[in-house]
Amino acid sequence: MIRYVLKRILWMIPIVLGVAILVFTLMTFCPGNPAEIILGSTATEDALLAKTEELGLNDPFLVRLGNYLVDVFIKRDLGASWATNVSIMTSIGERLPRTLTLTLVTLFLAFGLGIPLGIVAATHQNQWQDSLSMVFALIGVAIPNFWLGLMFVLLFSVRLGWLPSMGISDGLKSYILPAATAMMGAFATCARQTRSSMLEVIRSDYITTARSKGVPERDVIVKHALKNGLIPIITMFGSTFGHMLGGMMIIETVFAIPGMGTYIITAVNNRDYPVVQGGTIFLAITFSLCMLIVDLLYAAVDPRIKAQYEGQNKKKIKKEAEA
Amino acid sequence: MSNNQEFLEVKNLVVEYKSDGQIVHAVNGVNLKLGKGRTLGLVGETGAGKTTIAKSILRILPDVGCKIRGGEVHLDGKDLLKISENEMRKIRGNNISMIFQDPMTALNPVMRVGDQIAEVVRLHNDGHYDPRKRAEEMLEIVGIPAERYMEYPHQFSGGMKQRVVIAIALACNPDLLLADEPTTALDVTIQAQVLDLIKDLREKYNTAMLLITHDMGVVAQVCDEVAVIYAGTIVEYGTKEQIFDHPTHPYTIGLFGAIPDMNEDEEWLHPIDGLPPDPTNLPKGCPFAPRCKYATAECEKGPIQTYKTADGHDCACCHIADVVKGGK
Amino acid sequence: MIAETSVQTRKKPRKNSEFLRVMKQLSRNKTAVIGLVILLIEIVLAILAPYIAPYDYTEMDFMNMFATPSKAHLFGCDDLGRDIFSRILIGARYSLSCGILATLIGTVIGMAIGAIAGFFGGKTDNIIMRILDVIQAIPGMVMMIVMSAVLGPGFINTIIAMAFGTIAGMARMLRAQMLKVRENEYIEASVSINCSKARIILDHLIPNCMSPMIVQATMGVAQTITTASGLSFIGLGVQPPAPEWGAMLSGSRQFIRQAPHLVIFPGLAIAVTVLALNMMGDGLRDALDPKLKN
Amino acid sequence: MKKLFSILLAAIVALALFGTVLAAPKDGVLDIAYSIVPDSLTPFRPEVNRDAPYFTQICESLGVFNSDKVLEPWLAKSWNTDDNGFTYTVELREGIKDSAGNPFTADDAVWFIQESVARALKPVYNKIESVEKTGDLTFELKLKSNIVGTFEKIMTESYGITKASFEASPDEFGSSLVSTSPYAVTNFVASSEFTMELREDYWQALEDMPACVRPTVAKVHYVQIAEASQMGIALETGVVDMVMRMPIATGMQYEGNPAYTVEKTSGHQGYQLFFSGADTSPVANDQKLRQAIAYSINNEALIQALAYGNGEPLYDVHSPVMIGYNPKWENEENYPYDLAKAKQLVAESDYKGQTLSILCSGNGDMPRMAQVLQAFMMQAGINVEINAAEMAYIVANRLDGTKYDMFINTIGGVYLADAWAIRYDPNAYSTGDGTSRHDYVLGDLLYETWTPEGYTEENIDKVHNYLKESCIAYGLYNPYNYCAWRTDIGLTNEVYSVSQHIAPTYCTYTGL
Repeated sequence: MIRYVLKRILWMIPIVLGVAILVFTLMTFCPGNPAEIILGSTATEDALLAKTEELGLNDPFLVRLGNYLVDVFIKRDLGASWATNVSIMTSIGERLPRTLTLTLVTLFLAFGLGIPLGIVAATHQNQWQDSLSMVFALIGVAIPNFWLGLMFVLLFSVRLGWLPSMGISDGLKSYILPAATAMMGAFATCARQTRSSMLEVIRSDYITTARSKGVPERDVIVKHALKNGLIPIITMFGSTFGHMLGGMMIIETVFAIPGMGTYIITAVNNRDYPVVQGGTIFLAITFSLCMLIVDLLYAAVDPRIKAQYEGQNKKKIKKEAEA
Repeated sequence: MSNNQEFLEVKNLVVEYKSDGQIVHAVNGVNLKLGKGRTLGLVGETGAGKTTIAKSILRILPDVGCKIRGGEVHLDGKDLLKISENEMRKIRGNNISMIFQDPMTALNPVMRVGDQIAEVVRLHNDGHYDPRKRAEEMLEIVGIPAERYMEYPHQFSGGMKQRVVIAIALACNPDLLLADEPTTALDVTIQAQVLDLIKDLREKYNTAMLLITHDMGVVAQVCDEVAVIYAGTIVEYGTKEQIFDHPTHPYTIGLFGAIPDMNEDEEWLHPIDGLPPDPTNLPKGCPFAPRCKYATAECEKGPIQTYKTADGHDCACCHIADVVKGGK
Repeated sequence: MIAETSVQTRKKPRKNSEFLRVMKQLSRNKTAVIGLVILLIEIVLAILAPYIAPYDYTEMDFMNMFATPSKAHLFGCDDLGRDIFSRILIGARYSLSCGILATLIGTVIGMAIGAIAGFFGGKTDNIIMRILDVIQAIPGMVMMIVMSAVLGPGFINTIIAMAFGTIAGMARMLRAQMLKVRENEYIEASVSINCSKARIILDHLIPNCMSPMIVQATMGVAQTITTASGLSFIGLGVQPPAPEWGAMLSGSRQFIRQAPHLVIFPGLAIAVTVLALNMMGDGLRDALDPKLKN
Repeated sequence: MKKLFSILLAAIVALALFGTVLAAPKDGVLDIAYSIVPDSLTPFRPEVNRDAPYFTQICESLGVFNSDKVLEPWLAKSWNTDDNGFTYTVELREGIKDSAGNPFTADDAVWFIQESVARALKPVYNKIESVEKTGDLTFELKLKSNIVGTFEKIMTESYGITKASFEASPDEFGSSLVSTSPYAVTNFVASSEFTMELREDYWQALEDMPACVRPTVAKVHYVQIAEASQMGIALETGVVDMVMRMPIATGMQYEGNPAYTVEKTSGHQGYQLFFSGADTSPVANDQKLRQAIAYSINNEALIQALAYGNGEPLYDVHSPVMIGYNPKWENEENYPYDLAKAKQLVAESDYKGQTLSILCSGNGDMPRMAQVLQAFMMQAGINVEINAAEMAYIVANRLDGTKYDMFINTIGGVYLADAWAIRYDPNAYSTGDGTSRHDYVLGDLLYETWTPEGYTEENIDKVHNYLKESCIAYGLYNPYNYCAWRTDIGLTNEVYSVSQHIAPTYCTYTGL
């Protein structure tokens, strides 16, 4: 198991390297001279030339790429923002926890509500509970995020005064409304995924076996069916997590949360290459770690997968990682 | 016929379910009787409603669309279809337990095999046994070393899994065992072992058994009585000897014709022509009539009565005389 | 993603009768039919939009700014006094074509990549999969924003950026399907009679992997339409005055309290479309998956 | 299952109930919402966001403009010039110390100016010939030219930062700041919020500060709110006491509501339409076409559509708030809306139905403005397409007149000459994003105004008239600035900034 984890962590290195190269290349193709954007629209020609030189933008592409990769992977230094000179690690250190908190609260709400709803729908297939749950879930997919967000704010902050409307100064409480807004899509997908995966599991023979043993219906669902139905949900959990890490910019903007999303988007607009690259690399690392956790969760849920990991059978593991 | 008092009695069981908006008549007025410690073989083709009968007795038909339309299931005089779900739950696994057709899928893949056995003990015992000890004991009884308690189903072969299923079924010393084609999914060599195991254990604990199978060989090996089922109705019922020596229903005869007989040097087997009727649209009269060479207009008129041909030998056919004359 | 886990393709090579079977299944599914009908109505409206729109979608009327729905203006008027109903009708052309085209392009390219990886296996597969790993490690929205920045604004560029975002997922899915299908005997049979590789991929493998792809693509269109509104929020996406729904929605969000109808109608348009696509996708999945039949 | 579900629901409801009602806390803190909080505290910053309300509290500068547009000494005690504005001698106050205790002397002032010249973030520093220390508290500033406003701008943009503290900072004050200001930034979250507190050890008595920057509030909290509706919500829920630079549509909601005080002031920049000077553009050498476009624009309708009537037409290309603006221009005709005339001019011009492009920012009101302009021009028979681009694209292409025909921008500055210098100086062609044209006639007129004695009404008039006649740029309209605060904070003794809007940290409050 430990060998498997180590192997997976080693695998992250080429992936992160690939991400670094890809983002670096893409940013190079972005129209606009970063020096011009840093200096603003009133810069003189000389200042521009000097700044361009200072940023190393006159070097050939491969030299710049090489330098960057050496900085990141050998010196382990993401550098400082071109726009603010603040160390990117410091900024990420401040911002990533906020985005992570937001993402985790969102996932907690989405899965905490989505899984029970999906189970209710599956156990009452084709009855009113099922239809109602699925209508609810479909609406969740369809409503645009920020519209719902502002509606929540109007209700819970302005009318009821229960929750802060924006910012992060109230601790975890500040994250509830943004998370409730951001979760709708994931919640709906989760409910639907849970339903279909539970429906499949509920029909399987071992559930009948459990029933024939006299296991109470609640235990049949919770102890026998849910654990088996969890695997696709865990898969979804992983991909949603990754999706959200970088996809929170709208929520972050609406709720004035200074997180990774707004950090990266501002940097893209400012052509602040090191920030875009550093931010993306960090998100990629977080994502890869999260995928590793997801794969370990599989193992925790399903002994067959665990056996594969422990078996150290190269082919099998690869297959699993890709499935 | 056993001289014991009837232990299990199924009367007029009717089960239907819905599929794609159509009603499937799976079981249509089945009557069964089983004495304590006896074995009844339920024989028929795939889709004849055998498994549905067993699941109805245990009341574990799938929730969606499946419905027991009528009938009674008496166990020790108690109508299982009338008691509460909670009471029924106490009977499942305890008084009645079931062995499933496919051991590969019958075990929960994410639960330790030992725990799966212990679970049923824990659910039904009154502090009499330590569930874990009992589970280990059961493993040994079915011929699996107790050390394998902590393993998962995927680490077991098919035959071993079926042994685990049997261990689960017998862990609480049930009075009635519903065995749904317990050997179909297994290799021939293993089939015999498993059958022997069931037989031994059953004799040891004096458990009655409803054995569902389409394999006449198995029936010959294990059963006391036999019920032949076709399209959800019992077409012939009798002791093993009666059925094997004097099959009276054309369908039963057809069944025997479809298995090779080692004693006779036959070039061809004799499969039954045609297909079983569409269960959503059963014929008004004898369901076997369309495939039956004895069929007359009378057969299609209406429900066929059951005739007693000998003590304990019933047959639902209006041409018994012709059939018996016609022989095989 | 949903489809990936629940749809199993264990079918014989697809024939016309298979198509008919699916259509029959689909027509039995009430929600799917409703979804399909809504979508068809929207497509017809989009095609006919210039003829049925009561006003020119760029025509401003400063006397009618923020006008609430009335007989003259069914959905009211926007912040520049333009008829929202007409804008939504014309907007259907942009939103639907944007969603459909982006998904289509992404799916075709993704399938090509996935097919190559899945069929050839070995080194090719390994290299392609590692590249996909890298692309997927970058959060989708970040990728799309960077792509939009590279390509610049505009309708076509937005479509390309969004198409790019769907490639990796599609490629991975097709490959996973192909690995499953490749094991089937009829593929071995084709190999044994010396069918060319391209032929095997095109004639046998891809058709048999299609069903989850179709489901995924249907849901993908919905996703793309939602993403487009996200891009507009950030200031990327189609150019004004093109009344793409997402742009309408995010462009008028500052009036959400004073004139909610500016946000509600384009929001509803998106919601209804996404809903219809999802209903259809669910239905398709059920129809294509023999296991999920009741 | 149902149980589990209801427990979860209950937990969520409980969580929601747990929240306290957000009443406006009377905590002595002035909470202000603004659309931007800087991403760094560095004193060396480009012109972007230069007019944000907080910079005069974060750092002290050598001099400061009061609301009468007069430069007052701040860290500088006095200054004088002997050669008509080419060389200045500046004397600093005694005893200036930053919050780390480092003394601020002529060394630091010279260092700051030299550093600014080297960093070239603000074009004004490019006009410095040399700066030299002449004593502990005196230095000499030599300018390359004596263009009006240059010295004033240098004085207001050179901050009280000591070299020692700056060099001690790991990130050039990116995340924390040491300055001479009476306010210390205590909690800074980049692009989100920051708090400033009056410090005990300020180097002089507050009463000795210039009145226009004399702090009155012990603690000020600035919050960045980008979303318009969230600004209003923050004000209503008591998250903030005041919102500065509120979008007009949001600000209007609070007009006439006694719970809120709304202040409307003339915008200090206004919106301008610049025409491309590149020969490939149909508008570059076609005065009639440009004039036709100007006539086709209905300014009143524009104000109605974009500012809901809360704005004023521009009579010059630039804002009336700028020094040098002449109110008499308001009696002149400035291309009033006249569609017939526009059509006639189009007919007389060389326009042959080409599609002209409008470049503008994709943010804020700009895309809406472009759409309205597009509609106006269409009526005059001119085809227009919009390119609402991100900032980076604009910065990259603003110099390249071949990439657009018209460009909507908003130009600031204290002096009219500031705006002119950036936009129309042919010698600074590379930085002229307005027209990208080499107009030496206009250049000569500009240079006339650039001496202290040349900055006369007559010379300014000439430039104004030339710009108007040639129509190489056209002033669209000037929206009002909205600032709203809760009436119960008891704002009295209003102090205004040079841009004529309220300067909240220098006002007095009775209900904070």
